[in-house]
Amino acid sequence: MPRTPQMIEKGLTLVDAINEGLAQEMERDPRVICLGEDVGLNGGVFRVTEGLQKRFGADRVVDTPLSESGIMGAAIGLAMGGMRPIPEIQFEGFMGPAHDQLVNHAARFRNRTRGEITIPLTVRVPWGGGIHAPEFHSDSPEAIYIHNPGMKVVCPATPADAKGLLLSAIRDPDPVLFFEPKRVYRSYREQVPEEEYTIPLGQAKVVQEGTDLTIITWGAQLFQCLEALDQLPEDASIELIDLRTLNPLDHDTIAQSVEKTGRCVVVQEAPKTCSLGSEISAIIQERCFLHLKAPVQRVAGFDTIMPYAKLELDYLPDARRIAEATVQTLGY
Amino acid sequence: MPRTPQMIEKGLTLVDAINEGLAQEMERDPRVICLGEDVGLNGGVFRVTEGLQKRFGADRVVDTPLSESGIMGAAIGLAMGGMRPIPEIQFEGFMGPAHDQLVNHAARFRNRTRGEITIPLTVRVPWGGGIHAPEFHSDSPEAIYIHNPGMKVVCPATPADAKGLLLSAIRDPDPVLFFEPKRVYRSYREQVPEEEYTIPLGQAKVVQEGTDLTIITWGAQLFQCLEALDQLPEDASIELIDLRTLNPLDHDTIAQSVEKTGRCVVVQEAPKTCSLGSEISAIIQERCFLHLKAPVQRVAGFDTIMPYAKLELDYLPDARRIAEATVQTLGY
Amino acid sequence: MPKRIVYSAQIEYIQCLDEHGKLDEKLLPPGDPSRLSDEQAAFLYGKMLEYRHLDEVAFKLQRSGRMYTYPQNKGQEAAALGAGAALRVGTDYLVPCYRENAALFLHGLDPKYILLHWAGDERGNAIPQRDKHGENGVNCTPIAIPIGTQMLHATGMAWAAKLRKEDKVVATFFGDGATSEGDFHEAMNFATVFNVPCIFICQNNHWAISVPRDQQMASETVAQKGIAYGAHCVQVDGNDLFGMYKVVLEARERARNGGGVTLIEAITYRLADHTTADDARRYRSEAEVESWRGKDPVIRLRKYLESQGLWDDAKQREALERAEAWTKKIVDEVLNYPAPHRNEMFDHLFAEIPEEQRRQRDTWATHSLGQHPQQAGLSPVR
Amino acid sequence: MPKRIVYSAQIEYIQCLDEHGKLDEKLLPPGDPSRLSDEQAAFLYGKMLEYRHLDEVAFKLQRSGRMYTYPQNKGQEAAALGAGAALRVGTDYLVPCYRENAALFLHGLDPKYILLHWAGDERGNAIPQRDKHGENGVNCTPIAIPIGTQMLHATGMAWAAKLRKEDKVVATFFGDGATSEGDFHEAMNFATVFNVPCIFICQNNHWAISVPRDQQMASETVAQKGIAYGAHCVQVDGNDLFGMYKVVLEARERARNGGGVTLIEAITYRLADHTTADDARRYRSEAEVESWRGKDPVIRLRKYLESQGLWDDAKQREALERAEAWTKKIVDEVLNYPAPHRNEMFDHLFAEIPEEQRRQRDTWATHSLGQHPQQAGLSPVR
Ligand SMILES: Cc1ncc(C[n+]2csc(CCOP(=O)(O)OP(=O)(O)O)c2C)c(N)n1
Ligand SMILES: Cc1ncc(C[n+]2csc(CCOP(=O)(O)OP(=O)(O)O)c2C)c(N)n1
Ligand SMILES: [Mg+2]
Ligand SMILES: [Mg+2]
Repeated sequence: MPRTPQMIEKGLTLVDAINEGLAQEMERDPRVICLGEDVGLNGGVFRVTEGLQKRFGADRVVDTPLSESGIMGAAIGLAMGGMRPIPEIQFEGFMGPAHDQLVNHAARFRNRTRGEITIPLTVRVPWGGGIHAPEFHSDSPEAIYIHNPGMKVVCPATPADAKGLLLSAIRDPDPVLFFEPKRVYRSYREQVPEEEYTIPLGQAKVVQEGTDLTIITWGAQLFQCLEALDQLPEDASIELIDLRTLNPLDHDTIAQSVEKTGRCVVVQEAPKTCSLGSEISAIIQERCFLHLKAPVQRVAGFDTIMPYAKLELDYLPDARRIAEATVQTLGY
Repeated sequence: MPRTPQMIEKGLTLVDAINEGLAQEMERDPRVICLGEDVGLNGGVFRVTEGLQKRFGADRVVDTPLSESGIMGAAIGLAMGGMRPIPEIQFEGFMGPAHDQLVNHAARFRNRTRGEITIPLTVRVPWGGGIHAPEFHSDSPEAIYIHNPGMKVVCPATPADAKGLLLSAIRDPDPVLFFEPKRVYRSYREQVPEEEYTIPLGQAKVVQEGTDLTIITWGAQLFQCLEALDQLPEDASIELIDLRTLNPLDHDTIAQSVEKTGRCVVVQEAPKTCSLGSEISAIIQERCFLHLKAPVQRVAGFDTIMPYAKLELDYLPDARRIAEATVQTLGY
Repeated sequence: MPKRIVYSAQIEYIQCLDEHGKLDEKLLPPGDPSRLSDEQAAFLYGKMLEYRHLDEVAFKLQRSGRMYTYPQNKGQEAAALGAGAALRVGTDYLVPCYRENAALFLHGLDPKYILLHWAGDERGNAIPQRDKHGENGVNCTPIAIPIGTQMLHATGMAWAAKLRKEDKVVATFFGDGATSEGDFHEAMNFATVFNVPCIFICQNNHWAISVPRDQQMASETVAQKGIAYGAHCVQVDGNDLFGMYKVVLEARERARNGGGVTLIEAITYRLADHTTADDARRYRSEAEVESWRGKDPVIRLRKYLESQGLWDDAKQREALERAEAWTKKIVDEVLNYPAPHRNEMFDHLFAEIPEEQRRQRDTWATHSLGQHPQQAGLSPVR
Repeated sequence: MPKRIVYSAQIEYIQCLDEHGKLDEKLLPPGDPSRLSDEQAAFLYGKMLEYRHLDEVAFKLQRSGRMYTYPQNKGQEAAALGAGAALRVGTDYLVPCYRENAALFLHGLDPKYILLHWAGDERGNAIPQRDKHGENGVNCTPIAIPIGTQMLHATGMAWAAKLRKEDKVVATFFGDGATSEGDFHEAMNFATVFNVPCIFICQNNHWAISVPRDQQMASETVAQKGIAYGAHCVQVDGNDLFGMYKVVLEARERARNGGGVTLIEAITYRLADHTTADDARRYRSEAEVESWRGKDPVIRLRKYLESQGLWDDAKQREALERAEAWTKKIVDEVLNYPAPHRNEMFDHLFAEIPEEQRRQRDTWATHSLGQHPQQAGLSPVR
């Protein structure tokens, strides 16, 4: 799809960037195919695959039956058969039926066959809350897939990162779960290089350097964190880290930052207990124990079920909650 | 089932205790039924439901088709229809197909209907490694179900706890996931009260009091921890906590202990990253920050896939690894 | 016997009221117990008008930003209503997806619940259950969002009814797309293996969002899927109220008598987008939609009633006025509903709120300094 | 048409070689391309003896503590071998469960892999793949433990073959119990919707551990489950090598020619416990087992060969000796296999080992003081 004048001037949305990345990779590698519910003619319910079926044909951009285990299991078989499938699960809330195939099969084949059978697979999943969607359309289940060994997990926050990480994911020889923050899909534009490029998996991004406190986040919460920064005292020097890849985790970037600042707030949409925030907190107290001036704080989704639209903004961390935790940690 | 002389003299195994608990509860409450693969005539692959079908009939101890989502989904419906079902998933590795029904339906009905529809359900699952079982028969997936809100999660380590916790679980008005450590099934006997009794969910047990360091564990690793204690210097005063209930977590018992000892080692079978061990570590550094004399240490399963039998004991924490971490933490 | 037929099966299609509103008197002779009476038919026609009006208004509410998403039921009213009419209010139990509003309303569900649900409010699911609230309760579950999952709940409830020897039949509804989920298969299998009083009603509206039925499955019919489980299978014109009533009534009696599980394929069509988030023109031809407009269950039923001298323009005007008044009252209540309190998200997680969740609710914080401000001598910023 | 038949279907049962070793010459006239030649039959009989002997020895290895678990294949050899013989070695691809050893061995799998797997060693799954190792590779996946999951992989592989225009057919095997899993349903549906060259072979041995077939499903046959997907369905005597060969060959040609997916129900019986962890006497009557001993595929095939003058006691002795020597060699290799190195569990998680896993492997610790001893000026205890 050629870029529109608006794209050239104001930049791409996350949807545009992923769409462009998919198209370029399908162009480059005939083994790449997209499959999922409504991804073909309809271009996906978020229009992320818009135009791809027209361009690459119905054999390579495939509308499947309504069957998440089927999509995942067949994608595993496609990968075993020499393809590079990109299955889409329409919303993260519908990963449940695909759970077994993803966790117990896609993630295990290389290990259980000692490398004889491998599953190069990129599972695209719209992820997270904040768009007033119906029930089961707003969860953040990343912790489950980080805990289960054998999958890489990526969650870009910005269009340019998304494109570069997507291309790395597709070219990766192992299964990658690619979470796309819905809340960012069309709410933010930035300049994205038109040519193809990759951003290595496993490297966090220091969005802003600082010396007093480290904020660590990923996905749409990056923007809540940026908003919170505006609410902080002028003289607070905050380092802001966007993890981008959630597994493998960039331990060194985290540890180096907190060794410098001595204080840390982790911000996530997911429920707090047994989450990636828990892991980061544990790692920091292990690796930076003698540098810590305050306990690592977790600003997270509450340990209850993601509410329907009317209460979802009460559930999700916002600038106020992030700023409060940051101020309290700075003052500890 | 009347007790045998051996049971009276040497005590009950975990299998005996759970079997007795099931029988007593089925006797007491006609709404209780057991269902699962091979639980009826065959008495379950571990013989946990031995004799129950004969005693209570095939309507109440039901052999189901080979269909975990079916078992879980139908059990939800049974609960909605006024029964108190106890589904068994034959091994924790086969929870995958039941994942969606468990996490997204059993755990959500009360909340999403604001209490109008509730799911009193006790899901029994043989859990964990160490018995040289085949692939997918030795995992420890508790973190996933603790992270997902709406389920209680129990994991007894001893026969007497198992019986009391099981009865609480069955009587609980909400879904409870009851993990049974296979490695303990027949390897340990203790005196168990013959009458029915309950142990409240959500209360950890201080197995041994101490002042220098707290070891926190659950399930079969309790016995590895006890073995490790023997390898420690005589003068080390260790407090040993068996969580018993994993969700809700007994924050206060944990915090009070570590406030006293200032040092903590968490021991678990599950992979380390994003696990319950991560959560406990995070909680402790949050609540006991000024009391901590050393970073909380996690002795866990490795962040790789549970190996087949030949390497499983290399994967699971053992007394040596626990003792090493304890000594290092004491010496920090 | 080296080569022999070990199994054979046939699927029947049934239509009682044709597109022109003509009733097949051979199939449904007067006095046939499975024939809707003319009074019932006229009554249900009035209901259809009400429900369709509410459906149109709900659509507009979404378009004007007062509801987040709404899936119209338009065009599928006869399938739901015919089934609802054949099931016993307060005795039988309905486990719907989201295109069976008509059946739920007929069984006593206040439509405000459906509107609240789609307005992003869990209280729309807090349907008073008959086993708790007696006469004030309704025998149905709330809308099921994850496709295909509700059928197992229906199976389990029917199983419970059988174990408890209750005279209750459970009917579950789902779309053509839902049949592709593993849970459909497992539900049908459990239901038939345990021979529970459950009826499976597939509203085959030919589309699952943008995926047409023949890309959803390679079988000639949905009904034949029941053969896999030894279920009774039937295909019916779902836009024919009489046909729906008949097959569901027969299925209900079969279920009550331990005669087995029935899979009903109701052939119908949604005369609307999938939901308000969808634009069906992207994937459906106008010609196709047009051809189905001619099969509209509302028009067809009116033709029948008129042909029997049971309906005329005056009645129609009156009925539409009633529908408007009825809808307005419901919509007014919903638009003036007090906002949910944020504590609600905690208060119904478990029967008793655990300590950690109580802290989160009471401090509105997950970070420990916010939850335990005394820990560091801090006072909360708020 | 108010009432009409919109679908009808029949399921055929086929048996070519009966229990007495008599071949149905009408069904399989000489020269029929789907008839196994006598030479092939004699060759496969020799293989059957080898595989059954290995199976018995594997059982004993478990009993004497040198293997952890083992599921015997005894009694089901004809179903697997007939299918294996009808599929093209090195061209077609097999996706088994765990009772198809005979098919895998025939396609070139070194039995040591199967024994290593059951001895708790992942290297038993490191089956050299033909697309990587050429002539030295084998076209099969390892044993599938989670029941029912492998059929989707077969479907996907067949789909890949179709997309890549390879002349390859994928056959997947599973038990009667496996048909209850949702994944069976989703695999059959995907396979038929995308019309991929995949064959589904159900070894209906009447039991899923202790659950008999008629508590597993309420359908009269397993084969009719294929009707739900518009697949070709056939029931065959799975203890009849000729019958199996015939139906699989036909299914293979159909698949290659884009003619559709076939579900084959092979009626058979396991003449052993479910696995070495099971005691089938708890749930199966001796009379039932006895009746199936008479249908043993090995005995039956021998009778046929003898009747054709192709086999006698001397040949049998020779063949058994060969089977013993063959088995001994394999078992010796397995028993002397070097122990796996514990690093293996890390080295194959991803193509490249991540930093954290490398630390865990190199320090054999997960606790940070063990992983980063320098952090606190500690040296590791070890
Ligand atoms: C498990 C799951 N996967 C995907 C979706 C997204 N989705 C919502 S409705 C729908 C199509 C449903 O089609 P059908 O069952 O035919 O019902 P219809 O909408 O046509 O009434 C899809 C894919 C979902 N809600 N649940
Ligand atoms: C998903 C899953 N659930 C349960 C099990 C435990 N299990 C192993 S084999 C088996 C029975 C399988 O029966 P069937 O499919 O008929 O194959 P058979 O063993 O008879 O060849 C069961 C329940 C499993 N391995 N996987
Ligand atoms: Mg539909
Ligand atoms: Mg079987």
